[in-house]
Amino acid sequence: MSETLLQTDGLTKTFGALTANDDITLSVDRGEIRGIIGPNGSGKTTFFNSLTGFYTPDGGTITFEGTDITGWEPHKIARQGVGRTFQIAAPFENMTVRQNMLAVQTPKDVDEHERAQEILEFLEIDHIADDDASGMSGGQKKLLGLGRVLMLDPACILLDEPTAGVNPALADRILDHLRELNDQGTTFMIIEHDMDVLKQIVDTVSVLDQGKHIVQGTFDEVSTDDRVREAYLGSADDEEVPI
Amino acid sequence: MSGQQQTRSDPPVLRAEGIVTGYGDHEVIHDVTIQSHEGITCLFGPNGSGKSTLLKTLNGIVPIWDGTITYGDVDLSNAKPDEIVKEGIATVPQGGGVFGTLTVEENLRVGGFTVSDQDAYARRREEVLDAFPALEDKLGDRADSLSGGQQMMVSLGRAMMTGADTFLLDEPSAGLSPALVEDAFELVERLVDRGARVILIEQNVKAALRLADHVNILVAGELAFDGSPDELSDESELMEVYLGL
Amino acid sequence: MVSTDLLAQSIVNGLLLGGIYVTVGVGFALVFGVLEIIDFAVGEYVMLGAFMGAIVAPMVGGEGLLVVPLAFIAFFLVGMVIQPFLHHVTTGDRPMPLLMGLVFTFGLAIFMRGSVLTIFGPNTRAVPTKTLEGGIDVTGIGTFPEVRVVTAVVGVLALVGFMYYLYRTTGGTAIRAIAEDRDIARLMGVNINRYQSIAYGVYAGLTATGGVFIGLIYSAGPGMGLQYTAFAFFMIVLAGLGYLPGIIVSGLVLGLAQSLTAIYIGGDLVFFVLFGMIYLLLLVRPEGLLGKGEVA
Amino acid sequence: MGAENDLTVRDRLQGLLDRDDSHLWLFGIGTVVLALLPLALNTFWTRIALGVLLWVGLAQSWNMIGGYAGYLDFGHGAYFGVGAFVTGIAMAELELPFIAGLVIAGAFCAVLAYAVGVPTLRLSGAYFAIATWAFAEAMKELALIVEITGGTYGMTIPTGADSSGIPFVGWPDEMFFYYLMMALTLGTIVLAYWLFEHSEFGFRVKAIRDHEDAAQSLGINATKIKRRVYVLSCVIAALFGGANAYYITFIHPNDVLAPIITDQMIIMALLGGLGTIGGPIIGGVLIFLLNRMSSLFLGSTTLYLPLIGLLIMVIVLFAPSGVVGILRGEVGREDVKRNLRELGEKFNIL
Amino acid sequence: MGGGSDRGGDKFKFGVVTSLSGDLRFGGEVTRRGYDLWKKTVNENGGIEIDGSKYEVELSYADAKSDPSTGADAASNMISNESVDAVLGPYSSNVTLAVSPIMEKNQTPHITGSAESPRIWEEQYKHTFGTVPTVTLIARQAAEEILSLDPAAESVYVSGVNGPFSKATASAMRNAAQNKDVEVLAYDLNPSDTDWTSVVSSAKDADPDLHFHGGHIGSHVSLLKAADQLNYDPNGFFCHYGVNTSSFKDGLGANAAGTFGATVWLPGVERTGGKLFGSAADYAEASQAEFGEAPDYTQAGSSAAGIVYQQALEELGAAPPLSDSQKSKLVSIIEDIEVKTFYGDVSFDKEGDFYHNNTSTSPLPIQLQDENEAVVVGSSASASEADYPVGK
Ligand SMILES: Nc1ncnc2c1ncn2[C@@H]1O[C@H](COP(=O)(O)OP(=O)(O)OP(=O)(O)O)[C@@H](O)[C@H]1O
Ligand SMILES: Nc1ncnc2c1ncn2[C@@H]1O[C@H](COP(=O)(O)OP(=O)(O)OP(=O)(O)O)[C@@H](O)[C@H]1O
Ligand SMILES: [Mg+2]
Ligand SMILES: [Mg+2]
Repeated sequence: MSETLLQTDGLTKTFGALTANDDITLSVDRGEIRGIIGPNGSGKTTFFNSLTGFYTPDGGTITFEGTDITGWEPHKIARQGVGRTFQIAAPFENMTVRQNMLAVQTPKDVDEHERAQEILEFLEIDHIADDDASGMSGGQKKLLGLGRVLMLDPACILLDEPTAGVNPALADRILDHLRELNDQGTTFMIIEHDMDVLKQIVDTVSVLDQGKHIVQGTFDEVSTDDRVREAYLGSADDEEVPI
Repeated sequence: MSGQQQTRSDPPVLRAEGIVTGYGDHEVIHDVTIQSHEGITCLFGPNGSGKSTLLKTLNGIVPIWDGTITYGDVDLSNAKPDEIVKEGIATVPQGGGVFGTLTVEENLRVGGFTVSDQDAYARRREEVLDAFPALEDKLGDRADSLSGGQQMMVSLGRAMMTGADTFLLDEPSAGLSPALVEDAFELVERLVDRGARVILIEQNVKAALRLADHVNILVAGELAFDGSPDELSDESELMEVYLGL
Repeated sequence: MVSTDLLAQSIVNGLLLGGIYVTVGVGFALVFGVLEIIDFAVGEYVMLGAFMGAIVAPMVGGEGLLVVPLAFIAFFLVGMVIQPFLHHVTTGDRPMPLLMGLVFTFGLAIFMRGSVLTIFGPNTRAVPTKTLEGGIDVTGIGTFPEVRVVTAVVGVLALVGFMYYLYRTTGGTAIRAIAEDRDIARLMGVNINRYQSIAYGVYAGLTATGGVFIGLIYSAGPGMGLQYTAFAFFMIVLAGLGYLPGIIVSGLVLGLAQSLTAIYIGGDLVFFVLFGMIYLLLLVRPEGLLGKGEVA
Repeated sequence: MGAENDLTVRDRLQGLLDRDDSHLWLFGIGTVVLALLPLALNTFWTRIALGVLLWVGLAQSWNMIGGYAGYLDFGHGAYFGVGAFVTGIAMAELELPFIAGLVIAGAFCAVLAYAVGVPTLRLSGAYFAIATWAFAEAMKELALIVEITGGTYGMTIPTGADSSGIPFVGWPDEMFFYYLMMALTLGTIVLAYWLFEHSEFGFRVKAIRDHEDAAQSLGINATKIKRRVYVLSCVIAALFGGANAYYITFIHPNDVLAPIITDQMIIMALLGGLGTIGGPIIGGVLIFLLNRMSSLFLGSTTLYLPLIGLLIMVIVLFAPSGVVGILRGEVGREDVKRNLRELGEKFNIL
Repeated sequence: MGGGSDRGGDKFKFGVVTSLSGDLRFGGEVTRRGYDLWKKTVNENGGIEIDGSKYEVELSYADAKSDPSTGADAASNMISNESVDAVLGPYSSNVTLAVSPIMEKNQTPHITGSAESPRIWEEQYKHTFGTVPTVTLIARQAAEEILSLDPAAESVYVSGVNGPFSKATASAMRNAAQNKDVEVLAYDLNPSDTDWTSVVSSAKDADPDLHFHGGHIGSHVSLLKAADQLNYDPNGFFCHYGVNTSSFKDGLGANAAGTFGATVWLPGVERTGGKLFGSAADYAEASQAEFGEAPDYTQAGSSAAGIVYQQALEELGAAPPLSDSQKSKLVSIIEDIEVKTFYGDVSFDKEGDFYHNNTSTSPLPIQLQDENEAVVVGSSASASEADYPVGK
């Protein structure tokens, strides 16, 4: 029996008249890779923002490792063990790549410099460690985002479209890294539009539509679900899943 | 005036020859030659290889250090973006780049900025709404309230308003859900059906390859491949290393 | 005992004072919100306008009002010429381009103020008018100073005109598009140099025009600009950044607060109360009085 | 003087600058030079050097919150002024020695800055800038109407052998203040270097500046860190305010709480180079000297004012990365040409 | 330190620290004219006579920018680098209060021809002197005379700027009214750049016979304009300082006429006269010739400060440059000096609240009349008839 790591119960977030997250109940097990999909504007990023404390939910609770973290400030949630990346890469532009890593509030007992070096090597961006972060290409910025969150050493990492705009060859490498980390015990939630990518990596997929959590299941279950095909994949009449 | 309502006839060739450029002292593009072929010319390459930069030399945002850019027999080397638009070359920037605080109607109006003839303007607006009927209801809405796919329609429609016959598209499908990715590519095809030429940057290589009439691969600021999709399929190493295929 | 006459009069005073602030705030809101220029020289355009009034009015028969159109045209042209410099320092590969604009206009302000002081000396000068003298007594309400009434009307008209231009014309739409993304606006064929220059020229012209009126109301002196610079900044945040119509509200609120404080709380407390109020309002309503500003 | 000779000197200097420990060298040499300087200067030049130190320190203190943390504090001068008045009140009303007054001023401003920082740092961008500006103006007005500051008559600070609180130093004169200012300024620079350039704390501060959300998602407590930087930078300004008050002996709200105090700090930091240690130093030296020298030596004309204005504009136009850029030699003939060409293009307005 | 003689020794060198820019630039400009005119006239006469030889006068200027720190540095520069023999003082009391301690430290004499705030004299600086009587005296005495005009005022509204000089002025005006048993309807202080319609509205509501206002010229202009705009029309306005300056007249235009002011000197007054310029009228003529502008009392007081130095140096009898001990001696001489000038008899108090202030020149109430010419009104022998109630 696997252990529940992160759980939301009736999570709701509204912006004026718009309900961006509507009563979302969902749980993720330790060691799982969970895909989150849904049409543009269905509330995926909002969901992540609520989970990580950037939005205060209008209703519902968030539980992480048995602790109720609803309404906590972002840095506390991060220190508790929920890390994330951003849909739009957010490097600290006026610092070097290494300084980006060192800025992270790491757990007390680790040697930050050593750890930063290890991670940069792991992600194969150690050769630009002392260059300015602003000069990196789009894909490298995504890798740096991942590297920074690894410095935190969180139990659970939320990734918002880690491969969007990334060259397929590089995307493959990112996926390899994720799998490796997952083998070492890290739990992931991944927002991703690329079905190819999802198929390769996720254990289960949750689907949001208009703020609601409509379906959950394995990739195959979800990709053949009629509601998903209609709301998301867009070609319910096609035989093939479009890629 | 060129570029005015003569889309049906084959548009002139946009050709960049021996382009060298970069930012500050940092050279990004090293002597690259590409041109707009009939239909869709795809531009692939790793992140940071200079695709967007090359495109921006074509639309005048990034000045070139060396080389020439011609459109038919018009020399456009280091011409200003507004002059280039008037020649009939329109851009859909990376991420769509709609003016979020403007309404859809106003986005179209800015697109038709260079069109002084009221009739031509009205006609073109009709064409855009024909192509994207979904926009009709949204004309008065702020563009940033639209979904990603709708925003892409606005961006394409806005580019069409300029009356261009050559389109430069920078990753129009990025960040879109699979249904919208399809829509986006359909829209691109529709442009071509209208007789336009398109230069298309894409990371969604598989889908883009299905449409491509010609392929360029840019690696580290140099052209690694220039040929038809069929020729590309012979280059398995290129395909694997740079396109992940 | 509060006299109702005095209360009515102080409300009139406050509203008309607000009208003065509106004339200064309108153009500034445009350059800040739309061109994203933090212009420290705003008060100096007021000063230059007032000075132009003082110097030119005697040449046109001692009528300051005749200087108004001249000041607009003259400073429209000045603004057109200054804008390319500002554009240059706020773009390109500079670190913190926006702040470089701030320093540049700070230098510009010192230059303008210092030049006027050096050329014309420190004296205060009147901007004469024969048309707008004294006030109109309205029984039961109070006295309406003619020149202040005209000023307030001009301020509000300018705002309406601006709004019309920005939201109803293609040129105005282009300016708003530039505000969002200069490069993409260029890709739509907009000559951004031209439209930014127009916007800045209109701002400079309008602010200097406001200066002529302020000269008519008070007088012209080389150091008068500073306080208007401060007020222009305060007004646009109270209005809500990027929300033009808010300028009327913030102007009137500031004017009324100033007038009522002076009469009912104490003249020496005016600015303490005013600035304290601005500070607290920002803490409570960071998106401006009407809550319609962009949160930066 | 041969050009070749020049070159080698410059090369050697460049070599020194390029070394990893160059800042240590520079700092060491600088400290020694500064310490010996008053021995070579007359009273007036000592005062000028003292003024330079004061303003370098103030610009550096602004740079902490404005440059490193990215919060444009338009009201920083308030702490300079409040520090001056608290020191003055402690000395004049409570008859405490200067050192005690200075400590009280620091403590008072720490509390004030904390109380102000908590609500104000929730604002950002222009809202923060203008809220702090309004706050500073309110403080000035307050000082003008309450009695304890002397109101609009200002306050004269007691001087005399026993007022400093430091044994062995008699009548406080320029030397005393010079070394006091030197200690404060070097202390500020060392602190700024150590905190912002040499520790994780500094990376976190910059991380918040560059992308506050991302920083928080990485476990950085942005609220706390911003507050610390704000309080620290304000306390430093207050200490300079207190020291300057005792030095100048007469303080008035219109002078020590004037908005121009803040403006100068900002311009110095910006022109020198924001968010660097060297920027405020260079900006402070340059702007202070320019300002003070021109008003003292250009006699009975105010022509220097427009010239200073012009000079600031020209620097911004041609030295994109501030005066630091000029010193680094980024403003060669080619750069100026390119700059002019690009500027020319922006005149294409028809 | 200080007073070194590394400069040419054939001239007396004076440092002038005054505010040519900043808030108090009007007054600074006026003092500059006063000092310049004195220098020019002395030098035209060949200079200051010491033991039969004449030494010309040289002025070295610095702009204090109305800023005490700058003023203090300027003073220090005068002593350390310029090696001046003496200093002519700043305009503005704040700068004076920062400069005076420097003069004490360096034991260099310092006369200000303009600062009027009583604060300066309270500090009892040994080396600082002032030729213009403190405003406490000027404003009070002038106010009392204006209150005596017929028909005698029964009520007065006192307003003023909340600044060191202005507040002292307004408070002196209030004291005058209280002394004369006239009802003070309000004592209304405001920031200098406030909008004066509030004050005018309150005053109009209170309906006083007279309106007194203490401030600098800019605030007078704004106040009187607001009064005009709001149809506020008491029997008269009394504004101090500066109703007979060009800045006031230019600022108000036609509305300037009728305003009362105070002065200690006018071109038309009869003074004992004497040294350098002869009569007040001669001085005015010289000023007109030099600057095309009639002098006011600040300018006259500044020129008089020069004359005091001239007299004191002659008494000292030492050729330039002065040594430290000669400077100290010069201070003692100035302390005891009595000199008759076009400006009036100048001597300095030796004790009390007005220590080192020249309180012997008596104040005069004035009114701007036809063609904006200021005339003395009130009870003095040379007084003209006041236009009172004004415009009625
Ligand atoms: N801060 C906000 N204020 C107001 N509306 C918001 C805000 N953030 C998100 N929204 C709205 O909430 C809805 C959900 O947005 P969200 O960004 O979560 O979608 P998404 O699923 O991540 O879409 P995409 O796949 O395009 O990234 C959208 O309609 C969006 O406009
Ligand atoms: N404005 C700029 N200033 C400085 N360097 C830049 C700028 N824009 C791009 N670069 C650099 O130029 C190189 C090419 O960037 P470009 O954006 O053209 O790449 P790309 O091929 O479009 O990448 P991607 O697929 O990630 O969009 C990169 O190294 C990038 O860091
Ligand atoms: Mg999203
Ligand atoms: Mg790109």
